[in-house]
Amino acid sequence: MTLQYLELDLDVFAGPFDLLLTLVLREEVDLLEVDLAEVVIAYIDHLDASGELDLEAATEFLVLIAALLELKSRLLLPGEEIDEVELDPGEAAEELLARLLDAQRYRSAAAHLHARLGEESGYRFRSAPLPPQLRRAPERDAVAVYDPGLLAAAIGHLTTIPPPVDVRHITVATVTVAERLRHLRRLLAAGRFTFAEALGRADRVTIAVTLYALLELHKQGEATWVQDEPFAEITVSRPPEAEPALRAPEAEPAPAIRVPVSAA
Amino acid sequence: MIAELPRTLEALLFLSADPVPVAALAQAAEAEADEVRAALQELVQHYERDGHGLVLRELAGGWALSSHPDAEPAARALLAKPRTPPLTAAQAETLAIVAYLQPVSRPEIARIRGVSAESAVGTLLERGLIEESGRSPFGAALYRTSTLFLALFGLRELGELPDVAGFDPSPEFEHELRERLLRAGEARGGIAGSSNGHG
Amino acid sequence: MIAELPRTLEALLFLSADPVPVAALAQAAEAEADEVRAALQELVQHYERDGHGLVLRELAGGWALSSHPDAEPAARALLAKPRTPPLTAAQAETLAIVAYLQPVSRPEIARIRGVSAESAVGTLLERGLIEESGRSPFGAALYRTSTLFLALFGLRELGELPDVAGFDPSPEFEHELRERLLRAGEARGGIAGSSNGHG
Repeated sequence: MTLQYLELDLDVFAGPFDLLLTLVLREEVDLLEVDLAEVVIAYIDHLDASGELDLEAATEFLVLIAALLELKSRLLLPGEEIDEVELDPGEAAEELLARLLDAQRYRSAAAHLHARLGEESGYRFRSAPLPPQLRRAPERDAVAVYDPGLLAAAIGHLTTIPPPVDVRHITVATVTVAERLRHLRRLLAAGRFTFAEALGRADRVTIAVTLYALLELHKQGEATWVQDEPFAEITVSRPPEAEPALRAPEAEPAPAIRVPVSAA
Repeated sequence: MIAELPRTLEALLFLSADPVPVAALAQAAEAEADEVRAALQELVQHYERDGHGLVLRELAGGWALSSHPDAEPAARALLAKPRTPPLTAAQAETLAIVAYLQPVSRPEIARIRGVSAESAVGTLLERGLIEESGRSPFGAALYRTSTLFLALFGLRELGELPDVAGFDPSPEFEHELRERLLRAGEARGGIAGSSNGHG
Repeated sequence: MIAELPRTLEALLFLSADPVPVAALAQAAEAEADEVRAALQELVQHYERDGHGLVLRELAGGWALSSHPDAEPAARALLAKPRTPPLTAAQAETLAIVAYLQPVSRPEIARIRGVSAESAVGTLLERGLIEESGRSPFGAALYRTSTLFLALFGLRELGELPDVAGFDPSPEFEHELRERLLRAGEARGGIAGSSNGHG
């Protein structure tokens, strides 16, 4: 069987299911008044009576009843969704008319206020600070409200010569790559060294500049290094051929790095 | 000759930037409210009789001195600005909606005006004509008119605003609007019909 | 009955916070200076004769309306709020400098504090805690503390000012203190300068 043979007998509709669908979609039957539970019960009764389950028809029914439920729930929901419900042209016009009349009412009231403000504009109010004698505590009945210790503390604070400001954190620009290159070459001259030894207790920017300098040495073929595993100690040494050369190393050229910190 | 109480009240109102309620005047001048009211009436009459350049009026829940409108051209020449800049149409409409429907939220104002009320509400707040007055159940700020509004519009209280029903559009206006809407609706229906035909 | 010109002048002076020169009044009211002077005299007499709560006076910068001194107690009751809010750090520093070094000029206060003292000096003057006390050889106004200052700090005389915290009093106390304060101030000013340079 197909759904068109599903006969319904509801409060607001009596007839085949597919006719109900058509009427709902044409808005000739108000979906809000259709008891969808009754439709479902009618369908189940129908299944019971026929004694067989047509899968295709059942699927179609589920899809349709779900669509109807969604449509109905949207109609029932207040708020923004209501705007999406299409009013019939008559209703829409009435709603719009009411709003326009309301707006017109307050436009007239606005004209009245505007005129009223104009009439009143000749009445000016005084706006001046209070005379000085009213701005102070009267001397006659002045009572001690302040602690003289406040003044002593303030003057004590002012007599304190502030310690020289620690500006080390903003003098980092004085660390140059050239300087760090000299430092590393000195260490290299004495043999191998670890990167940690090269740094000592340097600050972050010095560490970074030292690293640039080391990469520069590698690029120039003056140094090579060994690191056994990530984050392990880096041992820096002269490359095996150890020519004091200006040639570029063939293997694994170090990336060219432009050093922004006054390498020049 | 002016009596002591009205003379004191004159000085108090001269010094006060805002309208002062009778109770506050009575307390400051150490007099009864009735005496204060009588003294204020005496001052009002004196100003009128002698033709002073000042006007004493009951405004915004209190009493306030102001300059006489006759002196406005000279005041404008001396002070080089109007007392209150005029309102734009949008500001006046928004103010009217707040005045009559207060407390009212911004979305409600926008719904009635049919356009956003952001800028007008902001300006009216800035000029101190309206002020916040709590929140709606949905969390929107609600607005009401301020005491300054009453003072600048020469009102003793909100009740002095004319009945809003007086601003109802005329039946002719409504009829004409309805006609226009119906014609517009038919035109739209025709377009919808033809586009359906194509679809 | 007051004539038109004095009535207009009354309105103008009512609206003006500061004294208005005769020339400005004449221009605004479209009258001659002599007429304005005569009209002002008429108003002065009217106020006196009728016993108004307002006083019309010629001050340094021109003519000004003010409230009658008789009304001051009532005005205080209505308008004067306790003007003794807690002092800000800038006000306390400025007041301390004036208290310990008086008389002292504004530029000197600024040098000691390392920042401008404009606003703090203004507030302290307005609250009556400090007052002008002549001029320095360079023409700068000098300031000293007032008797109100003593009352509000519960001091009978300046000698009761507490010893400076962390400072060892000596015979040349004041001279040394001034030197010390200026050195510290310059050190602070120097810091401000150098940090500006980096910023």
